[in-house]
Amino acid sequence: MTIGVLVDVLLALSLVGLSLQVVTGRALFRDLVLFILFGLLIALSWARLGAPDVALAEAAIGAGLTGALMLMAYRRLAAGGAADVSPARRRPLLALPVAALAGILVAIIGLSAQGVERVPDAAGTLVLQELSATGLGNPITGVLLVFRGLDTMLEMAVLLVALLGAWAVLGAAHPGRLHQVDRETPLVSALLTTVAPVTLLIATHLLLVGTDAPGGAFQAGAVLTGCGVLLVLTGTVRPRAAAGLLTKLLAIAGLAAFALIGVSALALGRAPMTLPGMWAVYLIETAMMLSIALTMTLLFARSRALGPEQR
Amino acid sequence: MTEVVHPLPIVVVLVSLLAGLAIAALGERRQRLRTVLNLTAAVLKLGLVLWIALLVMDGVVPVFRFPLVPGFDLLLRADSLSILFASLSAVLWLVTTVYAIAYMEHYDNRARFFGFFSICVTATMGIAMAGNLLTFFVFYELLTLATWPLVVHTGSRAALRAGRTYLRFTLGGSALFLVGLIWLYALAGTQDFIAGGSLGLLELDAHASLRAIFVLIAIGMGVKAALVPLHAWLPTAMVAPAPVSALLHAVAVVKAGAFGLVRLVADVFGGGLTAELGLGLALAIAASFTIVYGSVLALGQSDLKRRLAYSTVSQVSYIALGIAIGGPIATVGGMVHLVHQGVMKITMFFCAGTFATLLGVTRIDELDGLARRLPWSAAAFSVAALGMIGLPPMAGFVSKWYLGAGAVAVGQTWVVAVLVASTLLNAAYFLPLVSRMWLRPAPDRWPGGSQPSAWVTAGMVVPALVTAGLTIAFGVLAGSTLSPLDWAIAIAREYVP
Amino acid sequence: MTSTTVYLLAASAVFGIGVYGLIVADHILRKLLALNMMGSAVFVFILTVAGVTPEGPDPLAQALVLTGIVIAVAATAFALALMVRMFQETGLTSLQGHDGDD
Amino acid sequence: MTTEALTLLVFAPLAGALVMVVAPRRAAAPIAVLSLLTLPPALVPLTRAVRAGELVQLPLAGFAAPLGIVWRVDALAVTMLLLSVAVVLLVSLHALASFPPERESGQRFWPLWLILVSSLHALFLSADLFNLYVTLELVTLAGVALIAVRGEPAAMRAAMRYLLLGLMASLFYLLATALLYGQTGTLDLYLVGERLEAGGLTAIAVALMATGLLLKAAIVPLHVWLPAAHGKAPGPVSAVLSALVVKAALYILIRLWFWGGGGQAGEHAALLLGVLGALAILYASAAAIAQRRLKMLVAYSTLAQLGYVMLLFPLASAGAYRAVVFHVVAHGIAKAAMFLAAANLLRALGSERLQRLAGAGSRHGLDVLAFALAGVSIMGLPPSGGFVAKWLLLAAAWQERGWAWVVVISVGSLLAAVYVFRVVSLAFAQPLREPERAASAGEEQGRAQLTSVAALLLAALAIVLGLASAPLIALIDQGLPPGMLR
Amino acid sequence: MTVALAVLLPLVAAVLVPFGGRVGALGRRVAAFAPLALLLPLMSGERGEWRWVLLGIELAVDPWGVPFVLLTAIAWSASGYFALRGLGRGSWGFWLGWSLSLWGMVLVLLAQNLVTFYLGYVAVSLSAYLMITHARTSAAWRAGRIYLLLAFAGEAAIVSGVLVLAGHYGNVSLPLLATPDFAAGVAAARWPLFVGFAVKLGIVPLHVWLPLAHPIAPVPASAILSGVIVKAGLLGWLKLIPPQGLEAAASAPALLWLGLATAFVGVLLGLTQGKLKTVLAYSTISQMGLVLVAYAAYSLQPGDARWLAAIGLLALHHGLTKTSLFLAAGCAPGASGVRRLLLALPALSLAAAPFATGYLAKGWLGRAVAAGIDAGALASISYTLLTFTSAATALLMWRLWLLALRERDAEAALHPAWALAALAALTVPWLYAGASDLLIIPTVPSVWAATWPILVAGAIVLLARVPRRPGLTLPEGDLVVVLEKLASRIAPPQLPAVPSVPAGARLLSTLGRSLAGAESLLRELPMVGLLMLLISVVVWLLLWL
Repeated sequence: MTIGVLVDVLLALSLVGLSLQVVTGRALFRDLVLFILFGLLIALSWARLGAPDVALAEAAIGAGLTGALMLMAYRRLAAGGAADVSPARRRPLLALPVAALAGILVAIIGLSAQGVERVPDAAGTLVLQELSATGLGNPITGVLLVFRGLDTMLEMAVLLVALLGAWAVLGAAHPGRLHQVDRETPLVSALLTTVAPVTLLIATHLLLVGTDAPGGAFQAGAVLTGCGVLLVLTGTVRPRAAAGLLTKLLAIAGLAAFALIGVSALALGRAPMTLPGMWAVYLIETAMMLSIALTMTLLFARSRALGPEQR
Repeated sequence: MTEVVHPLPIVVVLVSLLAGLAIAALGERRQRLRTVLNLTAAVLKLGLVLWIALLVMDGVVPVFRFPLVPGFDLLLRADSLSILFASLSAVLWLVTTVYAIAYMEHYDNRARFFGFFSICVTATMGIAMAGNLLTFFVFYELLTLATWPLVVHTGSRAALRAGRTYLRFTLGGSALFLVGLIWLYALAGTQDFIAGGSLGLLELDAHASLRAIFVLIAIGMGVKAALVPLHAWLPTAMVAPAPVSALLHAVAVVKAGAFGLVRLVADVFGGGLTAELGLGLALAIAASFTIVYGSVLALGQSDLKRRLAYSTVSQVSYIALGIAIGGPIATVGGMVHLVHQGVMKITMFFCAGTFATLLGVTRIDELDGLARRLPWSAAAFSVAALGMIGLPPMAGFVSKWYLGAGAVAVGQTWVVAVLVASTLLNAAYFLPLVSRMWLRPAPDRWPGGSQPSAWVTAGMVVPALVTAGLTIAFGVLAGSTLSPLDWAIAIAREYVP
Repeated sequence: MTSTTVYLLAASAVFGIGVYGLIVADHILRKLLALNMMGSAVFVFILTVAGVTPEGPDPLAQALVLTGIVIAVAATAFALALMVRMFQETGLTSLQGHDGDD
Repeated sequence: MTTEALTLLVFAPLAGALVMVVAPRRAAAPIAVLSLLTLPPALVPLTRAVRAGELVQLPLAGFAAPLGIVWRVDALAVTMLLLSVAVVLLVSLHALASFPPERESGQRFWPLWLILVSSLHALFLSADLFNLYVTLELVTLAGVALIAVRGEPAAMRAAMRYLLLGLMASLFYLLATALLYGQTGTLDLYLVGERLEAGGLTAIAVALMATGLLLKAAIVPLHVWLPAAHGKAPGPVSAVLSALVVKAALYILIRLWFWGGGGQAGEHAALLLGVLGALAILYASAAAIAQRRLKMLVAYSTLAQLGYVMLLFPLASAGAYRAVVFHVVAHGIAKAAMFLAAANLLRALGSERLQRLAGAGSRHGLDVLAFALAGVSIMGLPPSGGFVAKWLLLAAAWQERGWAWVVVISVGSLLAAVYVFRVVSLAFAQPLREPERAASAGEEQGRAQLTSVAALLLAALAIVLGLASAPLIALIDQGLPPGMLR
Repeated sequence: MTVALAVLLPLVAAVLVPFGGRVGALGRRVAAFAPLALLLPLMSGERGEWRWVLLGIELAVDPWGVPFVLLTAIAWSASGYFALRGLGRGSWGFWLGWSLSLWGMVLVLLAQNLVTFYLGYVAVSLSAYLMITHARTSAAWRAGRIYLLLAFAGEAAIVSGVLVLAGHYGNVSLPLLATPDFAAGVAAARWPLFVGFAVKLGIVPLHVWLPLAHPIAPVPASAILSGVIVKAGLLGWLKLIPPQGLEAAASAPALLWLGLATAFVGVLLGLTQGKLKTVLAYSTISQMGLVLVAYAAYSLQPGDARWLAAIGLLALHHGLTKTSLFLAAGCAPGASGVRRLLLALPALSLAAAPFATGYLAKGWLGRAVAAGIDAGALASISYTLLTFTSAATALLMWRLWLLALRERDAEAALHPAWALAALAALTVPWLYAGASDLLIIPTVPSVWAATWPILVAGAIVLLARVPRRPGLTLPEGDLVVVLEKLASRIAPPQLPAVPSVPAGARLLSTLGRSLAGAESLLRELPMVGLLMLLISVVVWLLLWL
């Protein structure tokens, strides 16, 4: 057993331990924090497994963004005075059989998955073989945009549905009643002035390298979302009641660009979802990044639109 | 007999369907147009049926075929047996429509009522012309669905309860019917109706299965034909308006069941196979039991319509009895009773409805002296009652004659005892009514009723007189060409050469 | 025992724990936490089960996981929005009890 | 032609949704109508090709199976698409009135609605396990959002429950996908079917996937979420959820089982699925009878009707396949009609308590008629699509000597009669009081009539399906699963 | 044409009588004298055949049927003439019954096939009810009920027999039934038909309706009921179960004893009665016993047309005589000497006094029985007993006489119809006998044989001093009263039974009600399902085994 494996084992054990804590814990806020920790450890595992793209995405989205959304929701509940009204009740009659069954399931899955042997001509191998034809250096981006573009496009649709759905259930309540960090606090203003441009830069970088190296629209979008979240939290931008045309356009940009280009292939006599060239990759990636960022920020802010503070 | 592809069968079916839809769509207020439409459709249908009858008399069997489910066509085929039932329905429908227009004068939701009324005749026509069991089943179910709204028309608690009971029985029966149908299909494939039975030709060596199939389908039919103990819905359904009762009892529902039994025995299994499987005797016993049981129960009813209902239970089984006994003569008896029971029973229900509407008379002990107020209706009722008892020269006698003689001819003499018992019981529960109406003094005040216009009164009395006239005519003129009897004999010749 | 196996087993375990949490937990937020952990476990599982190519983990699997993560966050975001609105309307953060169907 | 047709089926509604998000309100209605009206023409070349015996395949972006995603259209897919387009068009007619696109409610509703349609079509076209996952998620999310679109508390609770369970089911499915990919190295369903070998791994994969799908399809006892979700959703949404969305999960299950090698799980599993179906039929029918709210009753009826589909697994014959697919279509149409009618009655009466229905027959005749006609099909009475389906299923069960199934089917349709007639007879009952609401304005009245017409059209279609079943059955027969002989 | 006229005239009358005014009056006249139209086919000898009516109608006068036709034509028209007085517009029910029963009687008389006969028979039976209940009193209702009950009991037996015959031969031509080829079917139908017709004839113990119905009906109706309509039963025997072959001969003794018993029982019961018409009714029962004796004797030599003619003669004699006696009962027979004479002569004739028509008819009866005794088929004592029936009849006539003397209401006018009927009773049988070679030339032994029973009766009257009032009075209808009491004990009438249902039927209705209780249980949902399944399973099982 090498050191690496030992680290892996420790990591795995912590994952299991954390998840147990989260599930069985009593204090919701603490468990939320533990969940974010869990996300970070997962990201670490990704890195250990040699999947930097995923690690990046997990850190930014799985742990960061999800965690932020959860915390925000928790605060909203707490503001309504109901955060911890229902600590996990002990219901052994339910819990014990569920636990037993889940355990059995885990055992079956774990044991049978041991037997999996990699198929030599698996689709993943084919991806590597066919990658050169696409002009992309990063096989993952190749899969996401070229080989299985439809998945990605529909994923953008999922995002749009989440946004539209959230708008639909937004209700008549005033969009923003957040407890806001005081912008005049020195630290905050410093943060704002430095972090915002930096994140923008990182996002652009991630987007651009994504074609050849770890990174891409998702990660870039997540980073950009972080910036947006910050702006919202500091009140630099404020939620608005009605979405303007720009907001809407940005929200659909990723999906629209992908769909438009995907369909336009028909005009060229190609199969739909065929990308006409690298420009299309960049265009789609950019549009997706913007859409993701805007969508997630809006979801975070629970609002239809964002804009500078109005006097 | 040559089969010719012809649109007439489907046209006949569609005429009333379209009329029904149009009537329902017209809405409540267009009363005059509705009446015109009703009568036009009824007359048109009668004309079309006569047209088909003429074709059939020329030896042409019009056929309309349309694929329904794989292996089974929606087959409409107007053979002579179809014509027997179809012409009965068409004639009685016209009469009932006239009656119903008058009777329903003060009811709500008439557009709905007449809409379903017409759809009902659609189903009946489809049943008459069905060329195979599946087609039969389709229209059989349509009939259930179309009659249910009529039964619950008033929407009262009792009506709804009756509707529920009706559905329990009919849908339960049809479930078994369907299973039998499927089984038959699995066993023998597609089976179109053939005179003399299609199954007999196959020489299947599956007697147990065939028996089971017969029983299943016969239960399905037996529910509508009100074979005891599947009859309990019928008396409950009496809460419906009188034209509906007339319809249920005389033309559509019970008759459809009885007609189905005829088809099942004569056209699917065939008399020979039915007898060979021992099913004829079983059915005959069931029918006989029903005949006696229904009559005994009728005797215990003090409500006029309920008494009539139990009488129907008893009378309709004559048809099943005739077909179950087998042999040429009894078959004629069964088939001709299809028509005869129709005209007789519809007369009685018309009259019962008239009594209730005009005088508020619904109970038997309220009938005293009624003939003084409504002599024509009372006369019609009496004629029908005497016919029911089977007294010559009414139509009922002819049926009884053929049934009894047919049973004796094939050695089933015990059937005569059943017929005699039924005759006695019929007399016991009908004659007192006749006697009360004519011979007892009238009360000072009638229980209720309304004083509608002369037209409405005429619309209720004349149809009963017409059918009463038919009751006499079908008996008196039984020996003449084109009488129902003559037609039934012609049919029986096809089946039992 | 390779690290793949370790993560595979861990993923299975977390999946099971997630299922347990999702079913047993009362608070919707906690259910969502469990759900997200289940998701993470499945993603790890995808990668470990798919095996490795000479150039690292199966790229197709990685792409799938990326897609999955975005879908998960989108669904979570919507679920949270729904939860908050529901809380505002009903004051409830749990799905226990009747739906008001008599 | 087929390529364009396929593209249109998915992208037209999607484009409609996107344009509608950004377009001005007054343009919303034309956009919706336009994007939906492109769908029927798209089905023509597909149907024609499939009827000609062709397997329409479209490798997206030009990459064939193991590498890329392939849209594959056989007779089953075309059947589902036909059902989908028919239901969607008529339900949309209802939605045009109940969610006027130019109003706020319509603005929320229509983009989600169109995306739901698009994703359903993508689902029916797809033959890729992961792509199916994505479409399934999309369908679920859009469905949940639509359930909650009016913001009614009860609807939101139902939506929440549906969402949580749906997500869990998706994860089960995804876990199984991972196992299958690991074992076969491909995500293409057909290739998986070819490469899959029997064994523990396959077993657990199929089990997980089936369980996930069963939950999404709300098969008893995994059904708890459905009644409330379908019962509380707005009318058009309930209609499409019951008619199409749950069917989508079953569609995947059938694909997996008979095309994707899932059938290797063996007879016992198939039997279990069948038993669950039987349980669904009996239990849910009984539950439907016990309901006191109209839409809940209809929702339970959906549960019961879904049970029939499950009988395909133990019977596993060409006859059963034909029957079940036909049933899916027949039930889809009838149930959509029923939900629309129920929604109309609910709106008109102001309450969905069954007791309030008394006398509705005379005042809301069209809706009651639509409900009753749809009920005829649900009960499996002729002449209706439901009858043909029941007939085929009974015949198939009989042929396979599945007597128990015969009994279940028969009893199920009797129970269906009980709950359908419970409603219809109440509608015929004498009204308790006259709670006549104030006559609504002309425009509202027009809308109400449009909703009734939509319900009635669907109900009529459910009946017509019984009379014109032959072409559809021929189409279904064209694409029997491999190994099933006609 | 003549046949059609005879058949249709009563129907025309039936249509006319319910109307008021002149139409009704015309109808009543037609109804009263329509029977005379029967004489037309008798003279023309025409056959009427209408195949298209019912199952085929065939009409003709049988070669042996002449006395029956004569009887009907004369007795019925005389009664009709009588009825025209007193029964006007208000009694259209009576007239309807009158016309229809006449119509039926004509059909019965002329029937040449099964359906025709049955049609006529039913018409007679049913429409007689209208005449019986004409009085609308509770006694009339009771009589009507019991009449209907027994009529339908008879009808049940008859329809069974008719259907059996029909099953064998279809709507058979009746004369054929007397031929050997048809013996099998006749044998099969024999007993039900015998019993059925016996009800009409009032053979003991099926006689109970007669003493109730005949007295309660209006006088002319009683006259035809007793004089003519009961003969329909006899016609039934002769037409539908003509005696032929060994089987008939074998049963002849039993029938003979039954006939004698009826003859004596009728008289004995009659002696206990206190009303004129009731006594006459019992007399009819007694006389019908003699008819049965004749039938039994004829059964021994079925081929011998003489005995058949003798039966006809007996019927003719009794019918005319009884008609005149009943008409007498409507005319205060004790009011004047002429009336008493008009009463006494037919009464004596009935007791077979010498030179009277009874002497003629019973002489032939005696010869028939004697022939049977000679052939060794009958016990010799039967002849003696037969002779004693005359004595018994004479006793009964004495009783009648005593009762008649009380009827002195001079207000009741002497109706010419009575006189005519009496005249016919005293002459027509002689004329017929002369025409058909059946004359009995009175000889001293035969006159003595006819006289001594009357003397015996006289002796009994004198010696036993039969009081004016009988020592024992029995209610009218004897047995039926006992039965009614029995029935009412089993099913108490105070129960809310369906009104006007005969006592016996009350039992059935009680049964019906208890079954209705089971019905409501049957309607319940689980029961429905259970039953259907149970039936399927049980039948299925049964068929498997």
